[in-house]
Amino acid sequence: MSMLHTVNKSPFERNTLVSCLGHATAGSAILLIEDGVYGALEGTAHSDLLRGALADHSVYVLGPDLNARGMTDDQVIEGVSVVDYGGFVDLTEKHEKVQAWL
Amino acid sequence: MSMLHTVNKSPFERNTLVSCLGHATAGSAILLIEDGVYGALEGTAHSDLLRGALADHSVYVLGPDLNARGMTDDQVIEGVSVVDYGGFVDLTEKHEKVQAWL
Amino acid sequence: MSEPWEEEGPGTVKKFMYVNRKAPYGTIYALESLEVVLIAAAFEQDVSMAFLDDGVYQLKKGQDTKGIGQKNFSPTYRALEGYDVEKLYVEAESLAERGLSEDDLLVPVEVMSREALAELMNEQEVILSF
Amino acid sequence: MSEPWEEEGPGTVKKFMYVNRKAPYGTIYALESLEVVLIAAAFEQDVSMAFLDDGVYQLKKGQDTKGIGQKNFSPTYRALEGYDVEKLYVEAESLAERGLSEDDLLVPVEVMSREALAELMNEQEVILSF
Amino acid sequence: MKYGILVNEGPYQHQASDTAYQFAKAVLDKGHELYRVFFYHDGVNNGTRFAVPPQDDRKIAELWSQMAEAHGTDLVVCIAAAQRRGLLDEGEAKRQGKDGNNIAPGFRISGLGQLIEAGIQCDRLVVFGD
Amino acid sequence: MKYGILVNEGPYQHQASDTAYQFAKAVLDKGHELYRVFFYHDGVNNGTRFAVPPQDDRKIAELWSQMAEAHGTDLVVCIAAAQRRGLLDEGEAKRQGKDGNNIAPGFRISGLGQLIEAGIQCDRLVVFGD
Repeated sequence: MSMLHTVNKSPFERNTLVSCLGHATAGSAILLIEDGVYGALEGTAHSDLLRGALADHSVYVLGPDLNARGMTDDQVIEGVSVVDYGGFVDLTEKHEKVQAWL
Repeated sequence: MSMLHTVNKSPFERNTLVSCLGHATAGSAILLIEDGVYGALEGTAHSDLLRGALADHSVYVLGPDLNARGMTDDQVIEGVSVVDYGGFVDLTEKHEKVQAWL
Repeated sequence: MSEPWEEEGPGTVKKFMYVNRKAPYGTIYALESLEVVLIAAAFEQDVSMAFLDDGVYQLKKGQDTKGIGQKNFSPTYRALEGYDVEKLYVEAESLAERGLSEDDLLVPVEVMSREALAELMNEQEVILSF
Repeated sequence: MSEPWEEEGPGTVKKFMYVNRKAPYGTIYALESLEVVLIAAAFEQDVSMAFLDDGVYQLKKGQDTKGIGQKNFSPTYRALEGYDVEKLYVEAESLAERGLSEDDLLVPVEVMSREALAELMNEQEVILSF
Repeated sequence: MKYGILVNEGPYQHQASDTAYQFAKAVLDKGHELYRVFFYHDGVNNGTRFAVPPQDDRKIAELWSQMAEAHGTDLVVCIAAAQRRGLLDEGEAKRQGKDGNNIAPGFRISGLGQLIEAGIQCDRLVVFGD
Repeated sequence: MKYGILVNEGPYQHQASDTAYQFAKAVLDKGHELYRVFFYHDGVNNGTRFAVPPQDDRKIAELWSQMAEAHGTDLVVCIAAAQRRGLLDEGEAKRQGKDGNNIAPGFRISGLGQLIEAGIQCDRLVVFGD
């Protein structure tokens, strides 16, 4: 069974992204939402963290949250897919369960 | 002028203790309250962080918060002083201003 | 002996996991999560609780909340067994980082590695986090 | 030219610093902090705003909130000058960690080192954090 | 597919209820069934009809109420969490001897069992919080 | 010495208002003057008289009300934050066309200027939040 993990906090502020990545089994998907989208950006002190996760996980970022924060799709780490709320729903449909890392 | 810094979050969960220590100038005081008290404990992965701060700062921890969480005074890093709410007030009196690291 | 609801076939009994990652008292999540688990017990589901990150602090022995004016709800963890909530999983790495061992905990639990806990999470059908 | 309140002696004009450490939109602190600053301007105090840690994201250019259903309040930072709030300090280390530079910010600011900002905080009389 | 949603935070302070609302809308737009939205912890504060947000801001409680009106969405506020935080309907106000109530149209107050039931009945339960 | 206190979070969800209350009590016990407690952000929810916490839990709004009654403590709820979150007094309810109000005794609703004024007038302003 495959899992979708959501992370909604900045990796600069909290340990949730690190904790999520430490517990996400290979093949599970990760979606960054709200302040979690900062974790998807290229060129930050935490970019390597997420880049490393791309080997074992499909990683997504919520576009509306990205744009709200003044970031565009081309600032996202290569290999991370941008989705909208409909895409978020599709991801929850595709994966049997969702774990929110709050 | 000397400053009292308060930190109310666990160093395992958030970056506030690190940020506080990065900005507290020599001679300022640091008081750990609420979930911040975990940062004052001996034998954790973050103990060295606070131990290092003792050279330049007086560090205090709120006893009632410590006890609520099942910790006793003797589990606190050597050099950290335990205070009660009255002691908290005294610290704010002694230092000209208070900065809460929220 | 199997209980009647276990024979009602798939869909009736689901694997519920309550994930506890937050320290007690600083926020209400630990207490209100426990309130959910107590109610959930009546629904005869396959319930487990996971304690990781600062959530392991919820189970620390010797909590004394008189000084902060809040109620000490930690004895409730001991009452869980009476509600047939018996699967309490605690992450070994989270304990170690905090200098805690199984002896520091107020209830019997199963300590397991991060890897094993991750696998267990993967087997759940409903994961509730607060 | 000195303003009349500056001659009323000590105690009348205090150094107020508003410390912004949180990202916008995920929580309301950035917006409601700005609302305090706008009101504070009428009190003719010595006001400054510090942006550090995720607070630097508040000043990121190009915010477009249509997709999340919230109001884009970032233009308000540009209005601060009209309220005589002109001291906006941004921490260089916080920008660098986030791969940002002064060009990414929507208002003119003074970028300074963590050390210099720490000294500046030390000189304040009232520090408000949200 | 049948969806349940859990909202752990109040409106405005955290983005959780905004995201939950946008997600709920997308669930409905895609033709899925939205079985229930359960409001727990400070999430109960989404259900107040007393809020008067600024003209140019979104009206979160009203948005939920409109969803309930348009789609028959079941918006359930946890009774225990609501009692702690002061959200009342007419029946609760009477029982508790309070002189008024503040629940918004389309919301109802009920027990935590409604959350567990959503977990059992729904294909997916999605949690939004801090 | 003259103290001001700022409370940024609502009751129960975060410990902030508990700590602020204990601190305020200690300020009074030591014979200092408590000039004002200002409730901002979700802090406004401390001022509801509709809350009915469990029998064995502390009654946070009542504790504040009792402090105001016993010591004349000025408990000020920010009007803008209160409007967003649904805390009303009689005058506000009338102005906004709402059919009731929920403010607890001893609290009053006023503007953010009251916070700035506390910063100017007090020797110390202490902030409690998340």
